[in-house]
Amino acid sequence: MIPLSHILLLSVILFTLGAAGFIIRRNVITVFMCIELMLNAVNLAFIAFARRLPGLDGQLFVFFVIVVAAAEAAVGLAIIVALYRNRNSLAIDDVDSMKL
Amino acid sequence: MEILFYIFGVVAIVAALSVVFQRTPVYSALSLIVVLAALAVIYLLLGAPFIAMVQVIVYAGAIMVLFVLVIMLLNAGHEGPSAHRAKFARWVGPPLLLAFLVEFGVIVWKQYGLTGAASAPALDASPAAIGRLLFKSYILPFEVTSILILVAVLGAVVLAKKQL
Amino acid sequence: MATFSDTEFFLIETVIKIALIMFILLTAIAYLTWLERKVIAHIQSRWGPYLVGPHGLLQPLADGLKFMFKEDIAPLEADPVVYWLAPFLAFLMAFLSIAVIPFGESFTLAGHVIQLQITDLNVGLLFVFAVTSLGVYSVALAGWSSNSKYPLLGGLRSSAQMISYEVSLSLGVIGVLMIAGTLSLREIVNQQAGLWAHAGLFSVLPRWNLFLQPLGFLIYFTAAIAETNRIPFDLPEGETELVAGFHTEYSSFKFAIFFMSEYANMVTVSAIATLLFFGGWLGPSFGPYWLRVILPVLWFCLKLFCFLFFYIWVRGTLPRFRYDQLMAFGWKFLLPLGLLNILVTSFVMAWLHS
Amino acid sequence: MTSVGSADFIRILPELILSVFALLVMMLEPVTPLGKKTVLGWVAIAGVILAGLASFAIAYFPGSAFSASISNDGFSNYLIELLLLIAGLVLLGSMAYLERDAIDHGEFYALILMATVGAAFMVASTELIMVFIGLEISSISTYILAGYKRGEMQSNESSVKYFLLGSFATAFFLYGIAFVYGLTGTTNLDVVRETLVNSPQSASPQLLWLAVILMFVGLAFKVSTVPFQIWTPDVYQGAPAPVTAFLSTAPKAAAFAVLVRVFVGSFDHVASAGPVVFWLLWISAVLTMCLGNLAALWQSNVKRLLAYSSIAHAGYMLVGITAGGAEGTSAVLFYLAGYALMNVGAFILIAHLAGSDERYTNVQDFTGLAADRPGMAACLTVFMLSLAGFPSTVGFFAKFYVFRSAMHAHLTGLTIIALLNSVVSVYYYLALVVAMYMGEGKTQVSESSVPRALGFAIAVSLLGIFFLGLFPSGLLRDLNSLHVPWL
Repeated sequence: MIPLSHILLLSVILFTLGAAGFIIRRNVITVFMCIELMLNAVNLAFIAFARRLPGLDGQLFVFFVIVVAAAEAAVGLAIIVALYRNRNSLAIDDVDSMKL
Repeated sequence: MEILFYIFGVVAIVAALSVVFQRTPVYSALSLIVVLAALAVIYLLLGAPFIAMVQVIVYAGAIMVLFVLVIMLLNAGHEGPSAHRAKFARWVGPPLLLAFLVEFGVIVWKQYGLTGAASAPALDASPAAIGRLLFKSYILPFEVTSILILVAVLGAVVLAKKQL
Repeated sequence: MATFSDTEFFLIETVIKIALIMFILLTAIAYLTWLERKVIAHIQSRWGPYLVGPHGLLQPLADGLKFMFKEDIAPLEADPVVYWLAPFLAFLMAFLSIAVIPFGESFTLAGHVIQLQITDLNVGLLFVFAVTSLGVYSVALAGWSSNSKYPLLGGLRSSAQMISYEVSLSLGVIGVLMIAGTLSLREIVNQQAGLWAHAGLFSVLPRWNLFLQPLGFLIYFTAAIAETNRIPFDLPEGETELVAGFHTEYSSFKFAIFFMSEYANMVTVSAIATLLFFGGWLGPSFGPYWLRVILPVLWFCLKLFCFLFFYIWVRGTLPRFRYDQLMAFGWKFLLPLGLLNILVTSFVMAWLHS
Repeated sequence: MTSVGSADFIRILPELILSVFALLVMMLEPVTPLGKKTVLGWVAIAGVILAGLASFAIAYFPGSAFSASISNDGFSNYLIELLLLIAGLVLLGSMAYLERDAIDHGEFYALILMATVGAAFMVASTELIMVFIGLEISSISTYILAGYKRGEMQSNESSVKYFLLGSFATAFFLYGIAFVYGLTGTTNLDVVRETLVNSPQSASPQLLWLAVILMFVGLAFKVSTVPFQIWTPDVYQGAPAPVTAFLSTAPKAAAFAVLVRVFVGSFDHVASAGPVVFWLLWISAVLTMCLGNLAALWQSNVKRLLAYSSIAHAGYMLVGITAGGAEGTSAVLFYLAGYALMNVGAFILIAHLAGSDERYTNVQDFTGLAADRPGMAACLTVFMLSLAGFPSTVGFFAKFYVFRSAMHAHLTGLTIIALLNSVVSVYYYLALVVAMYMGEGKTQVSESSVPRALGFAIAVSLLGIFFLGLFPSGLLRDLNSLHVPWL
């Protein structure tokens, strides 16, 4: 059988990569995709734990997370489209009309 | 079967690296789809066939399509070098995250060890079993997500439509 | 005769099955193009292919050779990786879903039970949907990577159409799933065995789901035509507006791959329709053992053929929709109808159970 | 356990009524003639009032619902009423604003209602997955609301920033939930507490700490504590002012409720997690108060100033949560009510004063307002004084109770830091007042008379501020006697 720690490590690596991407990427869409990567890491953790614990609850949580991710994607991409209409750019550095 | 986990785990990590380090958004999106597919296979191996399919149908087949469509629509091209001064977070963030990763890894390792198998008595994870649980114990979250989806639909229309 | 262990046997069996099915499918697709040209020609009072071989029977071969040896032209500005990837993705997705489609009952050979199906998943139908939903990428990416105006528009249109109709497609089959209570295709077919009992005059009819879910079938098949981008829903390729849609910039072998995947998709959705609504391979079965193995496969192929013929017939008869009409039809008519079907089905089922 | 009965539905009646009215508003939108869209606002307010009545009624049916995922107790009831108050005031304050700036009405009201539904589910649920879904409903609605002026650059930017950082935070929160689930096998907060208290060996302490920290990071983004406050100023400044009034209070109140339920309710009782929770809260309380107040000193934009002030207030509330226990909890709940009244009042008044398309939001635009419009200047002054914590306003007692609870919990150092901070904060609140009364020259802000609905909302918040400022003991007594199992 696959050790739980290996699955969790995979999950943590994906989560960290997503978080790192969130910080270093500059394109809004890529940044958003990094968030999706993080959510997937969470899902993997849920599935891994669901394997170890009695009951299917962990699998159901993944189901809910996927639904939420879909809702978030719809709204997020709409926001990004509106951003592009206003500025003709997707670079996150350009989102700076308000400064200290 | 275990070997499949490691193969697809490596695929997922490589593809995730590619999501983060590709400079063209379409390549990032394609890499993310690879991650999703690899995870779907891993879910299958971990005894979650229904979730694996939902992952492919909803995540890879609908959400990521939306991403790809938006990228195509906005013609998001190559990401240039940062025009602004190097942001503080960009220098501090990755080392912090690396520390987090190592810390987390060590703790997980300590807790579950090298060999602590991720197995419980084989569960009936068929769609029927999931459905039963969903409509009995989790009926409220299930119903409430419909409000969430309604909000999302409303929001997409409000924000993206040129004229209401 | 050497004896094999179970694992070895399983491996060999699977490889042989895959090879055989691929071969048959590719041939079938080749001849489907011939059939299409012939039928359309006859509908339009023409001869169709006639010169290469008797009744043009060797025409598909000639076409294949032509595609193989034609010069492969790629646009200069095309994205190199994705431009290559798209057709192969289309091909992969089109042929992957065949893996879970059962086409006959099982038989025993040298003490091993052999199922006429590459693999039997308990979420078989979901697998088909999963793979079909990934098919959108090939279209979207082909359109984008060509870096040209018409393919991009065609790709956008086509992917929007495909994801829109996917919803109705799945809504159409949910009625059947509610009745069957399983997602395994083999199981669903087995539940349709026999004739209707206590149905008076209708007792001669087989117990196909079609009679329980006529609306579901109509929704499914309408959506399936749109999903495979066929007339009257072939807007993505509307020649008059978009040249040839997403594959305008593709030529020679890569074009052939797109072409083949389209036909493979037709076969897949027809096969699903057969399995879910028309009792799959079930039919009169008699005679010696080998005949009882062969006959179901024959019934299955026959039913499949009827669907494919219907596809071609529709193409020869109906005009093309306008794009906004197509989207309105999908979202404002087919989708509510699908929901209504589910609602009615669930009410009837609840009533019968109580 | 698993079957759903009418009692289950009664216990979520306020949320149900709000959802129905949100749908009603959306359905009435297309049939309402163009000039009469404010009617929809009144429909929404009717929904809020009905939901309020329902929440008073369900106080008589305490207990859990839907497989123990919803708890209808004094805590959730109070917070739902508070959320409804916020929603009502914001709705009243936004009708004239939408009319003036020619913004679409229907969806706006529906989104406010849905955001309130989400927040209400957050405060009422004891199941982390339900908390998560409520959080997402309220967050996604507010992302949309922040970018509601879709053609306007600042509104759009506000929405982009809020969305990206909000989703980022949600991922952390969710990862925390995953680990809590992995360690305890459940996501029900009560069961989590029992499992961890009864068998502390079942979970490795380090992994538990990580879970706690991850969940804290997620919630800290929502309540904007340092260092997770970076989005706050931009988002508050860019969003339409009535929306800012809403998102600086309602989601914050809900997130604080979850913080209390999770950290005071569940993890504080766990021996191995208690100290981690304590120091997390302690450090972020100090950082948040200091940074919020210091940064506010340099602000010239009123919305931005109030954004930093709201960060500082989050810091004060964290002091109460750090103190913990029944006293800390009731102090925080009291604070939330006061904070909501003054912040909503201030933002909707500023929304009015700022003129069409919010042209005048700088402090110097308000110079000499007292001479021109003495009534409005007086109202704004009261809000500022209350935010600063002057006696006889609710701000004073809010701070007083929180600091008192901290003293009782022997957090002398924290209390002193908090006191120093509130002294500093007086400076920037008074700067605005000084500008209004003593500034030379004519005011830029030249808005016509106050619309009736807005006037009513402001009157309600002023009344609340003075009532709670003069007679705080009644509410506090009620809050002290909340019957919650985990206190």
